[in-house]
Amino acid sequence: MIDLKTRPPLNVADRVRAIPVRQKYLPVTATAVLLALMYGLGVINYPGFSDTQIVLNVFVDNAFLLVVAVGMTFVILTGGIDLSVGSVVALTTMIVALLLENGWPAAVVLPVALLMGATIGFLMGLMIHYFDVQPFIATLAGMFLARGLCYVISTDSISIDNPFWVSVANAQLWFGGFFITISVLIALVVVLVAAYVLAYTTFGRDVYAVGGNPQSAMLMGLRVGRTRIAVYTISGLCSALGGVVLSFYMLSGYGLHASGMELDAIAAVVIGGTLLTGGSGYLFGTVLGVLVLGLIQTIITFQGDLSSWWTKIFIGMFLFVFIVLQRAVTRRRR
Amino acid sequence: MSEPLLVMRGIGKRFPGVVALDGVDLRLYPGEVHALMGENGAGKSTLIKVLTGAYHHDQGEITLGGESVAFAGPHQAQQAGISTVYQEINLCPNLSVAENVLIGRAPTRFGRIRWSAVRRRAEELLDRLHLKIDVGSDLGTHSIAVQQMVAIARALDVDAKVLVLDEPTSSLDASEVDQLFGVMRGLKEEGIAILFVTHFLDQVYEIADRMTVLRNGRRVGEYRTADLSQLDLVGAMIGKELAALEDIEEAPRREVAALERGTPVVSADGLGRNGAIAPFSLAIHKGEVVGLAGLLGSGRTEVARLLFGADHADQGKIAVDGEPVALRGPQSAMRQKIAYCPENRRTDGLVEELTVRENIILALQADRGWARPVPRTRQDELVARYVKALDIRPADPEIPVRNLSGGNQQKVLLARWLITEPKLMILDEPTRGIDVGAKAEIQKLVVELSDGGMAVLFISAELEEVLRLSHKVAVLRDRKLVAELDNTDGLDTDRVMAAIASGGVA
Amino acid sequence: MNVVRHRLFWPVAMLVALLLSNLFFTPDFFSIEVRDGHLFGSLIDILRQGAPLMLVALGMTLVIATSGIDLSVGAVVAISGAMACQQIAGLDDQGAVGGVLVAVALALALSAGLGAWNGFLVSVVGIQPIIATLILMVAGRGVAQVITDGQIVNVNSPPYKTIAAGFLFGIPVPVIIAAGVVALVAVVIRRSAFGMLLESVGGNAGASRLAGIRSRRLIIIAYVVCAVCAGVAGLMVSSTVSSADGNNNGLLIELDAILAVVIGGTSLLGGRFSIAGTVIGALLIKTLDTTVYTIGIPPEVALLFKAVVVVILCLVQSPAFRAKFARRQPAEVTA
Amino acid sequence: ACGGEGSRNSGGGAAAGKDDGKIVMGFSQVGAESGWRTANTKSVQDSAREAGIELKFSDAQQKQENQIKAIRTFISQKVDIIAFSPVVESGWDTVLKEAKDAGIPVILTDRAVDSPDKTLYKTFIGSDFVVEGTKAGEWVKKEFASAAGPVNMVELQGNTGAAPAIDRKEGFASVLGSDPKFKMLASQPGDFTRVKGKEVMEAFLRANKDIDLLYAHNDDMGLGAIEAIEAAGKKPGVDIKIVTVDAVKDGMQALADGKINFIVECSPLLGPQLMELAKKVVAGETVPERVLTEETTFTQEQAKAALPDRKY
Ligand SMILES: Nc1ncnc2c1ncn2[C@@H]1O[C@H](COP(=O)(O)OP(=O)(O)OP(=O)(O)O)[C@@H](O)[C@H]1O
Ligand SMILES: Nc1ncnc2c1ncn2[C@@H]1O[C@H](COP(=O)(O)OP(=O)(O)OP(=O)(O)O)[C@@H](O)[C@H]1O
Ligand SMILES: O[C@@H]1[C@H](O)[C@H](O)CO[C@H]1O
Ligand SMILES: [Mg+2]
Ligand SMILES: [Mg+2]
Repeated sequence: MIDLKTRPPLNVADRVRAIPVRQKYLPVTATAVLLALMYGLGVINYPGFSDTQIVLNVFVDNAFLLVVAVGMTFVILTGGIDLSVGSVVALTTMIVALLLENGWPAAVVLPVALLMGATIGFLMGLMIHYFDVQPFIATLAGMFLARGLCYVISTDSISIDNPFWVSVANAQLWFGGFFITISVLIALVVVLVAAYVLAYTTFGRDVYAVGGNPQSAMLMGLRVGRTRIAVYTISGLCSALGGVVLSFYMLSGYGLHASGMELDAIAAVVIGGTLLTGGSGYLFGTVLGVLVLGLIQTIITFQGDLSSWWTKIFIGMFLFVFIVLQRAVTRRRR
Repeated sequence: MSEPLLVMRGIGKRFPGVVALDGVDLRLYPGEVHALMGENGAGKSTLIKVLTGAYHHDQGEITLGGESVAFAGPHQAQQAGISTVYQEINLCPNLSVAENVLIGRAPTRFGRIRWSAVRRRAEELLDRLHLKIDVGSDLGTHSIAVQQMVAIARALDVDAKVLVLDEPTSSLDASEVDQLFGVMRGLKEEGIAILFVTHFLDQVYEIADRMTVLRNGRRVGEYRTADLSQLDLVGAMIGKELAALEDIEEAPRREVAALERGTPVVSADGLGRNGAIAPFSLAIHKGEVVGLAGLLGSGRTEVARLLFGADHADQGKIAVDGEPVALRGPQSAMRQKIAYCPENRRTDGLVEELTVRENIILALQADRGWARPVPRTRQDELVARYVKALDIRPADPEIPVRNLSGGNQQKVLLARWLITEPKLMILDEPTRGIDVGAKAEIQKLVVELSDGGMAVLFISAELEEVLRLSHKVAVLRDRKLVAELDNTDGLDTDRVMAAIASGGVA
Repeated sequence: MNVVRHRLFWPVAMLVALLLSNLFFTPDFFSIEVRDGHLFGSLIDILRQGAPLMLVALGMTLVIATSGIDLSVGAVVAISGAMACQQIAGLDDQGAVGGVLVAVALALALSAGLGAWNGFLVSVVGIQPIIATLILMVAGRGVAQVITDGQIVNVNSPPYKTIAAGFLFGIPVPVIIAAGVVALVAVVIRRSAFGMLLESVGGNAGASRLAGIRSRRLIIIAYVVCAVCAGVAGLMVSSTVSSADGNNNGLLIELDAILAVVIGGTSLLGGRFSIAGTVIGALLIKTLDTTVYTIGIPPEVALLFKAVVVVILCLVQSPAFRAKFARRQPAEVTA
Repeated sequence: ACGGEGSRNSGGGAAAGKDDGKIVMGFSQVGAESGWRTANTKSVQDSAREAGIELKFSDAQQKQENQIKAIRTFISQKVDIIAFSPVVESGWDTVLKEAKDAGIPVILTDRAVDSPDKTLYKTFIGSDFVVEGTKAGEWVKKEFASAAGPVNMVELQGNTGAAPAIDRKEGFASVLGSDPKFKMLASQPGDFTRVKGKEVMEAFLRANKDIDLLYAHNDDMGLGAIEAIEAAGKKPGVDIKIVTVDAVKDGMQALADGKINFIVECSPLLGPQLMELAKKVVAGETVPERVLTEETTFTQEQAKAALPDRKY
C-alpha cells in the first residue's frame, strides 16, 4: 500500500496554492492602488489639492459614513444586506435633537440613541432569522419604519444647541497645522475595534463562516441564528452611532438627513473588495471604499464647473472606471 | 453488553410528500462501531440529521446516557458530545483549512483567538489522518477528498461520546480509508460510540461490530456483523434476494482485444494547463472505457475538465474523430458530443430547486438554446424512460431534486448526460455515494454504453471498479500522466498502485 | 385548506383586505362606471396607475431570477421619457403618429441599449449586479437631464398622450399595454425554455455552465428585457402628464419594484420566479399608495403605515411564523 | 493683478486665482430637483459670467452633508466668497465658523439658517415661504368672500419634511385655518412633481365628490392635478379653483389659459442680486442683513401680460 506520508512534495500544487493566499488580499490591494492613482490625478490637476488637510477633510466629512459602513461590512460579510441604515441615522439625529431640546442630559441621550439603533437592528435580525424574511425586505421595512418615525416626531428639522454637543461638534484637534475632529477619532476607534473583532474573536470568525455557507455553518454547530441577529444589531448600533456623529456634524435632527446613505455604505463596502454574497472581505477595504467615495466628491468640487447633471454622470463614470479597473486587476483565470 | 449510550425510539419524519422515517429504532453502545445500512433514499442521512437536531422529528424519542434529549440544532448536539460528519461535506470554503477544523472551538486567550495554536492543533489533527497540507490555505482550493478529510479531522477534535460519520469514505482512496479506520479503532478503544454509514460492504465487514439496516424509512433489523452474510445484508437492504452483488463481483474483465482501435473519438496531444496539470496525451476510442487512476489530488478531475473545455487549456491540442477542435467551453465540447458528469454534484451538477425533470433535461435544452424548447411530451417521455432505467426514487419527476437522497441525485445527473447521447462520456466519480444495487446498475450501464459504441472516461477512487470496467487505465501522479496500462490479464490493483507509487510501469 | 397553502394566498388576501378597507371609507370604491364608453372607477385607477410599476417589476423579476438586481430602472424610466419627449418636442407636427412612433422606438432602443450595458457589466465584466446597476442609477438621471438640458420638456401630442390616458375598447391603454407585455413575456418565457434556463442560471451558475448553458447571453437578455420594460413604463409616466422630468420620473421605483417581486414570492437569491406573483405584488403596492390617499392617512405616518403592512405581509408569508403562531392541524402527507 | 489665464499653472499658492483681482465664488447648490431649481442655478451661473466672477459650482445631489463637504472644500481652496442655498435651516454652525475663521464671507440664498450667531454670514437673499403661503391663503379668502360656504379645499404638499412644504402649508393655514367656512378635506404630499400631483389628485377626486379649491405648493403639482381634473370631466379653474406657488413659465401659461386662478411668485432669479451683493461684500462694504427677492403674485390677466417675457 502507498503511504501518503512518503509522497514527494507537490511542487506544482504548492505553487497553485501559494497564489490563492495572496489572492485574498488582491481586491483590497487593488483598491488601495487605484485610490492612490486617483489622489495623484487630483494633485496633478487641481492646485491646492495636495494640501494634507484635503485628505483629512475626507475623513472629517465622511466619519459618519465610515461608522455606518463598518456595521454594513458585518452584515454583508454574512451575505445579508441592510437598507435601513440611512433611515436609522436620520432617526437617531431626530431623537437626539428631540431629547436634547427637551432638556435631557447628554449622558442619557447618548445611550438612549444607541440603544434605539441596536433595538431596531435586533428586531430586523429576529425577523430575518426566525421568520426567514429576506434581509433586503426586512431591512426595507426597517427603512420605512425609521424614516416614518422621524416624520412622526417632526417633519421639521430640530436644531441642537446643547453645550456638550456643540463643543464636541466644534472641537478641532490640531497637530502641525492640520486638524481632525472628534468624530474622526470615534470613527477610527470603531474601525479598529471592528477589525479586531472580525479577525481575532470567535464571533468575528462565525461571521465569515455564516457568510461562506450558512447551511454548513449550522451543521458545523455554529450558532448561525445568534450570529445573524448580532450582525444586524451591530449594524443598527453603528447606524445609531453614525447618527450621533452626523448630529455632531450637522447639529440638527432632520427626517431627510442621510437619505440614500444605505447605497453609499453598500458601495463603500463593495468597492473595498467585500463580496455581496458574503464570506470574503476586510474591514480595511471598507475604509478605502469610503475614501474613494469621499475623494470622488472632492475632485468634483475642485473641478467646480460641472452642471448638476454632469455631476451625476461624473460620479457614475468614476464609479465605473474604478470598479472595472479593480475587476481587471483581481480577475481570476478560469 | 453494557447499557446503550444512545437510544432512538420510534423516530418518524415526514417531508412534503415523503415519509422519510417511519418508527425507526436505533441503539448505540459505547465502544462500538455501528453501521447504518440501506439503499439510497432509505433514510440514513435523515436519521442522522434528526439525531443531531438539524431536522426536527415528528415522532419518537431520543435518549443519550439515559436522559431524554431533543436538540434544537447541531450546536446543542455537539455540546452534548455528539460529533458529526455529514454526507455532503459541510464546511466553509472561504475559510482556511485550519479554521474549518477548529471554528467554533478555537483556543482563545482573553477572547482573542490564538491563531498559532489553531494552526498547530489543526496540523496535529490532520496528521492523525496523515494529511499534510498547508493549513493556512483556503479550504475551497482543495479537492473534495481533502475536504472530506478536513471534515473528519474536525469531528475528531471534539471531546465526543458519539461520533457520527455519514459516508466519510465515499471519496477516499484505500490508503486514506485505512488511516481513517486506524483512528476509528483508537476512538473505539476509548469507549466512543461510532455510527458509520457507507455503501462499501467490505468496509462494513472490516470495521463494524453491529449494524442497523433501513429500508424505505423503516428499520429492517439490527444485526451483529458477524451474524449476517454480505448476501443476507444486501437482501435485507433491498428487500429481496439479489444476484446483482455476485454479478458485479464476477463480471468478466473487459476484453481489450475485442476492441478495434481506429481513429480515436477524442485524443489529447500535449494538453495541459499551468498549475493544474502537466501536458499529457491520451486517446479514447469508440467503445472504449479508459479508467483514470491516481491518488486524491493527482489531477484526475483536471484531466476531465480540460477534455470538456470546462477549464481553458493553455497548451496542446484536442482532436475529435481526428479533426482538431478548439474547446472554448462546455458548449463547444457538447457540440462535439462530449459529456461530463462532475464529481461534486451539489456545486457543479445539480440545480437544487429545479425539478428532477428539469435537471434531467437541462443539458439537452442548453444545447438546443432557449428558443427551441424540447416539447413537453418528449421531455416527459425521455425523463420517464431514464427514471425507470436508473430506478430514480421517488419516481416523481416533478419534485425538486433537492428533496432526493444523495444517491438518487447522482442518478439524475447521469440521466442528464445520457439523454444527450454523447460520443464520449466523462464520468467523474459516478458511483460515489451509491448503494450496491445502484452501483451495479451503473457499472452495467457503462459496459452497455461502451458496447453500444460510446467512449467513456471513467474516474473512480475505487481501483477495483476502474479495473473491472476499463479497457485501458491511465495513471496520474502529482498532476502528471505517468503511465498508460492496457487492461490485460496481468494488470491488477497492485500493479496500478505500484505505478502510482513509482511514477512509471512496474 | 389547499387554497391557504397556495404560494400567493397571503398576498392576494392582503390585497383584498386593503381594497375592502377602502370600501369602508369610500362606499363606492368598488363601483365602476361607464362614461363615454370608457371605464372609470377606483379599481380602474389602481390598474392604470399601477401599470408602470407592474412593467418595471416584471422586468425586475427576470433579473432577480438570474440572482441579480437592477437598481437602474428608475433612471431608465427617466431617460426613456426624456428621450421620447425631447424627440416629440422637436417635431414640426407633434400630432403626427409617425413621428411619435419614431420617438417611442428611439426611446425603447435606447432603453434596450442601457439594459445591454447593465447585462454586459454583470455577465461579461463580472461586476456584482447591485454595483453594476448602481452606476447607471447614479449617472442615468444625469443622462436624462442632459437629454432635456435640465428642463422639464413639455409635449402637446395627442398620440403620445394616448399611451397613458387613452382608451381601447373602454379599457385604459396603459392597462392594456401592461397586460399585453406581461402576457407576452409570460408566454415567451414559459413556452420557450428561457424561463427554465434562467432559473437554472440563477439557481446554480456554476452547474449551469457545466451543463452547457450560455448564461452570459441569457443574463444580458434578462437585463435588456428589464430595461425595455422600464422604458415602456417611462413612456407611460411621461405621457400621463405630457412632460418629461429627468430628475423625478421613476424616482425610487426600483424599491417598489423589488418589493413587488419579493411579495410575489420570488426569492432575491435567484432561481424560481413567479410572474403572477409579481403582478399581484405590484397591485398590492399601488393599492397601498391609493389607500393612504383615500382614507386620508396623514403624510407623517404614511411611511409607518407602509412599514407595518410590509412587516405583516412578510410575517404571514413566512412559513416559520405561521408554524409558530398560527398552529393549525399537522399537514397531511401521502407517501 | 496678472491675467486670469496664467493663474492656474502659476503654482505656489493653494489659491485658485487669488490675487488676480477676479473674485472667486464657491456656490453650493442643493440639487436639480425641480424646474425651479434649474432656473435658479442658471440664473446664478449666467450672472456670475456677466459680473466677471469666477464661479466654483457644486451640486449636492439633495444632501445637506454634501453641501457641508462642498463648503469645506471651498474653504481649503481659499475662495473669496461662499454662497449657498441651505434647504434645511439648522446644522450649519460648525462649517460656517470654519469659513469665518478662514476669513471667507458667506451669503445665504433662497433660505435662511437658524443660527443665533448672525456674524456667521453677511446677508441672506431669498423669498419667505411662509409669506408665500399667506399670500395664497389671503387670495382664497378674498375669492370666496361672498360664497356661502363651506368651501371644500384639498392641498398638494411638497416633499414631506421639505422646508417650502412645511412653510407654505403653515402660511396658508395661518390665514384660513381658524375660519370654519374653509374645510381642508385632504392634504397629501405630491412631492413637487407633476406625476405625483396628478396621481394624488385622482385619489382626492374619487374620495371627495365636492371640491371647490386646490392649493398646490408648486406649479408642477398643480399642472399634474389639472390633468386629473380634466380626466374626471371637470373644468380646472372653474369647477375647481386652483392656486399655486412658483410662477414658472408652464404655470403662467396655465394661468393665462384660465386653468389656474392665482399664482404666488417664488422667483428663482437670484443671480443678479447675489453677484451685486458679493462684489460689495468682497469690497468690504456693508450690506443689509436681509435682502428680499423681488416677488409678486399673478392673476390670470397679469399672467397674460407677463407671459411673453417669461424666461423660465
Ligand atoms: N429536505 C428534504 N425534503 C424532502 N424530502 C427529503 C429531504 N431530504 C431527504 N428527503 C427524502 O427522504 C428520503 C430519505 O433520504 P435520505 O437522504 O435520508 O437517504 P439516505 O439513506 O441518506 O440515502 P443516500 O444513501 O442516497 O444518501 C428520500 O426519499 C429523500 O428523497
Ligand atoms: N494529499 C494531498 N496533499 C496535499 N494536497 C492535496 C492532497 N490531495 C489533494 N490535494 C489538493 O487537492 C487539489 C485538487 O486536486 P484534483 O482536483 O486534481 O484532484 P483529483 O485527482 O481529481 O482527486 P479527487 O477527485 O479524488 O479529489 C489540488 O489543489 C491538490 O493540491
Ligand atoms: O418647486 C420649487 C422647488 O422645489 C424649490 O425647492 C423651492 O420651492 C418650490 O417652489
Ligand atoms: Mg445519505
Ligand atoms: Mg477529482
